[in-house]
Amino acid sequence: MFEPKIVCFVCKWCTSAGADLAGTSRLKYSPNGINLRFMCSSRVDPEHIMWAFRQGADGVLVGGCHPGDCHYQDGNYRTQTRMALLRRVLDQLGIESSRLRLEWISAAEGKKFAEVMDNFSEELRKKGPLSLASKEMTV
Amino acid sequence: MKRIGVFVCHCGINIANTVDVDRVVEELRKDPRITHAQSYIYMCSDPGQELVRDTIKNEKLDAVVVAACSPSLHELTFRQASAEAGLNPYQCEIANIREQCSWVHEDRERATAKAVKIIKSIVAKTYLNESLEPIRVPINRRAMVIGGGIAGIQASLDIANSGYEVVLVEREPSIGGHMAQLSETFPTLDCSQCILTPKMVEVGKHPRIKLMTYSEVEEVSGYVGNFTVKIRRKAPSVDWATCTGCGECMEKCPVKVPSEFNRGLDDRGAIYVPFPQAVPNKPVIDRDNCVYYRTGKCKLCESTCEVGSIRFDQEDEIVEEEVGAIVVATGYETLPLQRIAEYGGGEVPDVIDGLAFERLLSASGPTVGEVRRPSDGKVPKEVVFVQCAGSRDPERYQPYCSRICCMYTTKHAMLYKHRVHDGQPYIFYIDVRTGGKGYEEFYHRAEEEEGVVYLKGKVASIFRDGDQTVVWGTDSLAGRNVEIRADLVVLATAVVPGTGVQDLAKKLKIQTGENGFLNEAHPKLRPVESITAGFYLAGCGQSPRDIPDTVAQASGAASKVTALFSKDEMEQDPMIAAVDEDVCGGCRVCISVCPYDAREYDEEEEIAVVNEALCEGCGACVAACPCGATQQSNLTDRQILEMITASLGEE
Amino acid sequence: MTRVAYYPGCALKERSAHLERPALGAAEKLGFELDELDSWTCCGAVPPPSEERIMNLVAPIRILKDVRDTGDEVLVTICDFCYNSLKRANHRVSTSDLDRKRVNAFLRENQPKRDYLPSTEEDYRDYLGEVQVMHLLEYLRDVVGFEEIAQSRSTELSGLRLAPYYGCVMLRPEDEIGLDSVENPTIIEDFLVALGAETVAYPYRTVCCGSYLSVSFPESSARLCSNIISSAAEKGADAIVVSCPLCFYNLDSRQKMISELYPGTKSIPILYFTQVLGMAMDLDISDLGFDKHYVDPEPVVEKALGSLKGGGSR
Amino acid sequence: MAEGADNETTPRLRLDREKVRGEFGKRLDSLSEQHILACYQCGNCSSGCPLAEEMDLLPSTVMHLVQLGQSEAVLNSRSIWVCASCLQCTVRCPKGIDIQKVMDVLRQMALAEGIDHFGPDQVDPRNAAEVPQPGLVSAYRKLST
Ligand SMILES: Cc1cc2nc3c(=O)[nH]c(=O)nc-3n(C[C@H](O)[C@H](O)[C@H](O)COP(=O)(O)OP(=O)(O)OC[C@H]3O[C@@H](n4cnc5c(N)ncnc54)[C@H](O)[C@@H]3O)c2cc1C
Ligand SMILES: Cc1cc2nc3c(=O)[nH]c(=O)nc-3n(C[C@H](O)[C@H](O)[C@H](O)COP(=O)(O)OP(=O)(O)OC[C@H]3O[C@@H](n4cnc5c(N)ncnc54)[C@H](O)[C@@H]3O)c2cc1C
Ligand code: SF4
Ligand code: SF4
Ligand code: SF4
Ligand code: SF4
Ligand code: SF4
Ligand code: SF4
Ligand code: SF4
Ligand code: SF4
Repeated sequence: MFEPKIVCFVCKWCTSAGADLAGTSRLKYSPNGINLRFMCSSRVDPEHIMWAFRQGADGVLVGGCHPGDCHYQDGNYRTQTRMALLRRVLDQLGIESSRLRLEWISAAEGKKFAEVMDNFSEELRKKGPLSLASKEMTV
Repeated sequence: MKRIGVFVCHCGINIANTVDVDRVVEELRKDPRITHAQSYIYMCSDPGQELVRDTIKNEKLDAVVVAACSPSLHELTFRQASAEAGLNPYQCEIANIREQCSWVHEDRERATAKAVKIIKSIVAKTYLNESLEPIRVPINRRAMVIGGGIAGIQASLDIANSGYEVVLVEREPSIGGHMAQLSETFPTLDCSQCILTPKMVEVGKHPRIKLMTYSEVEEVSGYVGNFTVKIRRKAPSVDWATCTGCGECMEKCPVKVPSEFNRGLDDRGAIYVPFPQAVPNKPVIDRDNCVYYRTGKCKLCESTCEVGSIRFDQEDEIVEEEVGAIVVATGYETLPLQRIAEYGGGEVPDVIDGLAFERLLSASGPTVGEVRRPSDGKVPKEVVFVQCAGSRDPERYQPYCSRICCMYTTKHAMLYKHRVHDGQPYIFYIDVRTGGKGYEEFYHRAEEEEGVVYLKGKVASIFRDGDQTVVWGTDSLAGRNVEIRADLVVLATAVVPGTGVQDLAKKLKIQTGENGFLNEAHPKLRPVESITAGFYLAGCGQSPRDIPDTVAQASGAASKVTALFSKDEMEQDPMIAAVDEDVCGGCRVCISVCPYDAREYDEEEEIAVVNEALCEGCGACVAACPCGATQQSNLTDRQILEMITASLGEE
Repeated sequence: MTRVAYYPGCALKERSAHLERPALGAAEKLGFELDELDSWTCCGAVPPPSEERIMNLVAPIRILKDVRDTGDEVLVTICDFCYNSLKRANHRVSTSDLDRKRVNAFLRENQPKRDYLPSTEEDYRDYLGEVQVMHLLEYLRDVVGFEEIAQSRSTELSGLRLAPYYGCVMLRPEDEIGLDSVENPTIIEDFLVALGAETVAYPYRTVCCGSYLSVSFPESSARLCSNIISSAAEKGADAIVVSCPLCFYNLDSRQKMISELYPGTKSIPILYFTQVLGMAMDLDISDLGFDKHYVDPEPVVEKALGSLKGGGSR
Repeated sequence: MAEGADNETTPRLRLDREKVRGEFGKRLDSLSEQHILACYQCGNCSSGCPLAEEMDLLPSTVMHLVQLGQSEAVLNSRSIWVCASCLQCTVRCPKGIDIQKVMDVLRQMALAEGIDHFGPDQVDPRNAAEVPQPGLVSAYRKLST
């Protein structure tokens, strides 16, 4: 069966801590994603996401703190705007924008992290691999 | 070539049961960038750390990756171990294969593959890591306190008594804040002035406290440890250096304006001290109301003053103070009666607010402590108190609970009973909140011993009828609407942030919440710090609270300040933004995104620069920079791209 | 044989004789005698407060003073109502100076002529609350001891599932009665277990049966009793065990009305604790007064004793 | 009480100090030896009262109205007669108020004012012949003058 590859950009304070909680709670979820831990989701540059798709990612998750909870005040709002813009570009490039997910997952939401990973993996499984044609376009 | 060693932890069975650790090591050994790879049963144990140290030395490693549990657990452990072996600690990184791999997966095959990818992505990053030094910032061990209520007074005294200098900036002519207005304080009913005045005097005389009343903060620049604050010292029109505080001038002044301190229950002159126990006890001229300033004639005060201290031509002064930490203790105001139309909108003379009632109860107040109503000076026999006036009403007024009014209303009813034995107090309430030591007992006393009538329900309207003030409310416990023809009505108006706090917060670059109160860094774990380093919070400026809580928080803020001052310099994480001068085009996008104002524009070089002391390392500017001129130390774009590639593994 | 002063109260002499008779018999088997006072009056039964404050104390205190004057230190009573009024009056006299003075002043002036008591005014000694008022259950627990009872019983009541019912006045108010915890009493349970029976837990054991509302609002009492009975029955009780004549009446005789008003309610026998004791002590079944029941206790008695030994209910 | 006449109205209660701290409360306090003002309306008395379902005013409401000096309302209530004196409220009141005793005093006051009267004549004679004496004695003492 096709197993999608997912790159997860997670902030240190919320989403990565949430993923840690999923671990200490021994929740089980699909091992399709690899977490890359940044200080803040606002460090994520659209360039990084494009690169991930080009390098073979079938999906990208950006995880940050809930609005208002950003450790750096309003970093996540910036992320939100950037992601919205990027989605439009993705669609133009023929990459379904649903392959990019933005989720607010707090340090207390281990369960949510697991659910998101399962749910996103399943969705991408259904979608199938990101086609090469579109990968070419992003180059 | 950089020599990297990778240590894979079994964590007993915690990792090894799901991740085939031996296979992981085997895979890693195939990677040409990895010099050394091995596993060990418990990396964090003493022998585990010893292994890291020995290997660093024996294998001459330049960097280390420990694949183990979450970095939040042992990053520090292994960075220290690396440092002990002579490695720069920032050359040590953690790959999380426990919380984010072995514990959350069951398929051994896939978990093992994932662990390899996780480790390789960290190796990719580490390969490009630079050796960094923590940023050291010197600390100016001198504090500023803004606001001279009980919060500011307590914080100033605590800091000054710890041996540091304090600049206390108060907007009004005297310190004291609202506590100076209170009569007796719950739940012990000690006289507010009696416990406050000695502290005010102590502030006034303290050799390490520089008191600046009638002053406001104009501008703040700098960062934690090194602030420069510009303060406007408003002209009191009196030379305080020579003024003896004799008060003759005030006697002579022909002007009568309602006294703010006494909540308009009596008058003061244009030259005045707010209250007799003021510190400093020196008058100011209220230029808006002074006859001389308005018409050019009068100067009665000047001719009265024997020492010649009146200075009509005195001008505001701007002074600069250098401090390392700032405590914000700006306190509160109460919702104006005018805002509450259904309760008379401030038009019904015998409807007053809680602070006015405090003045009526106060022995030093306009009625010398006798309860007399404003309209005709009669002693009121039926007094209605209305709690939650403008609080807990998200639709029309303030959404939050003001937290102190339940208790002070109970106190008011009780003190009223002490003054007017045959009078009857009624309290309309939604809940009676008594969450403090001795508070519930205080409430019971009011009900049981003082015979206060408690009516659960809101008051619908208040209006005047003859010389009475009619209150229409409900008694939800009886299931009946009620009417009381009162002689006096006291509203427990909502506690709101002090005026001008928003402006001040902007100047300080600290945050306010949706209700305008100052925001703490974390409501539970960092309640006395602002999110911005170097700013501390105390008192009602943060949220409504009573005196015990205010004082406790002020002492908490003071101890945070003294903790900061216990060091000569601060160490800060060096993973911050840096600009490549050659690449920067000077577009200033970074300046607009930085939440900490750490980005400045260098006019001369026409590039943007980073203030290392202010940068918190969020990376927002790095992602925003259109030409890649800004990079984050040890998390550069190149590192990130390498990490992405490594995390995706080979096809 | 140990002897202890005993106050029966009006109910036990007539309508509730089957509460008293087994008690007297069982006491004898347990080696003590319930020695009825030579002369006694009504205990006053939950009188309302009056302006003079002490009128409601006069009857019980006169009784207690007589007990003291005859040289007794303990007074046992069986009926919960008598127990409540005697014990509360005693508590009041021991704790309130004013009430003590007043009631003694009154009694001094209105001393009844009793040939067996000294009658001159000079001989009047203030009653200070010296007598200890004990419920028979309390006496069995604290003086005789439930263990002793367990050893002396002749019949094992094993297999019998009994629901203790405390009602209201046996335990309340706690600070004045102090017989057992008002929220979680165990004295009847412990007593029944000592007799070898099983007890049934159900939530209504301390909820009032309606007491004297039986007189003024019988339907109210019926409603309350239907709750109690249904709850006990649902938990599989063979019978409910009571110690108060009014409880007995409301729970037993009211079952007629209950079955009319609440047709679903199961019928369940009501037993006095003394009857259960009597069975365990092998008293003659005809002395247990099972004929005074509205709901026939035969099935329980049979379950307890195997077969009906002699006599039996109607 | 909504079933009453269609045009029955409940006017605003007029509260004043004569009413709320007048003779009624004082007399009640003194007769019952309770301090009614200690009640803080927790409702514990009501929640445990086995007769609450049959009362027009919950025991705690009776206490509240007494605190407000509303003698008419309580003395004319059904609740004071329905109370079985079971003492459940009394043992549970967190403020140590003997509510049962207050009920007793209210009954006495009502009887004294001739408000409600329950006499031996109202007892079903068959009932009277069977009810144990303490029941009869209590009923007569509490419910009649
Ligand atoms: C009617 C009433 C009765 C109360 N009774 C009691 C009681 O009995 N017991 C009790 O514990 N609590 C009581 N409280 C609460 C008590 O008043 C507060 O807890 C306490 O005063 C808070 O002190 P503070 O220093 O935080 O604020 P404040 O007293 O408001 O002091 C703030 C100070 O900061 C100054 N300031 C504001 N903005 C600036 C600026 N921009 N620059 C410089 N200075 C500035 C103000 O002029 C003021 O002097 C009562 C409150 C009210 C309203
Ligand atoms: C059910 C419940 C829910 C709560 N929910 C919240 C919530 O949602 N939000 C919130 O802000 N607060 C909540 N709280 C309150 C919160 O638990 C407390 O505010 C907080 O835990 C108090 O911390 P503490 O350190 O003062 O006391 P504790 O947590 O009790 O710590 C005291 C420590 O001292 C140790 N100790 C005691 N005596 C000695 C001794 N003689 N020698 C050595 N050690 C000793 C104890 O073992 C203990 O470890 C909740 C409380 C409860 C009961
Ligand atoms: S380093 Fe972490 S994973 Fe390894 S043994 Fe210690 S706790 Fe477990
Ligand atoms: S200004 Fe002059 S008159 Fe006024 S208080 Fe000062 S010394 Fe006295
Ligand atoms: S000059 Fe102004 S302050 Fe001085 S006395 Fe006249 S009005 Fe008052
Ligand atoms: S403290 Fe009491 S009176 Fe004040 S807002 Fe809160 S509930 Fe209302
Ligand atoms: S990394 Fe964040 S805090 Fe630092 S300069 Fe950039 S935006 Fe400001
Ligand atoms: S965003 Fe980049 S290019 Fe623009 S000023 Fe900042 S560092 Fe320079
Ligand atoms: S004594 Fe009366 S009011 Fe109290 S619980 Fe019993 S029935 Fe209810
Ligand atoms: S239990 Fe006591 S305090 Fe509570 S409502 Fe009843 S009388 Fe009042």
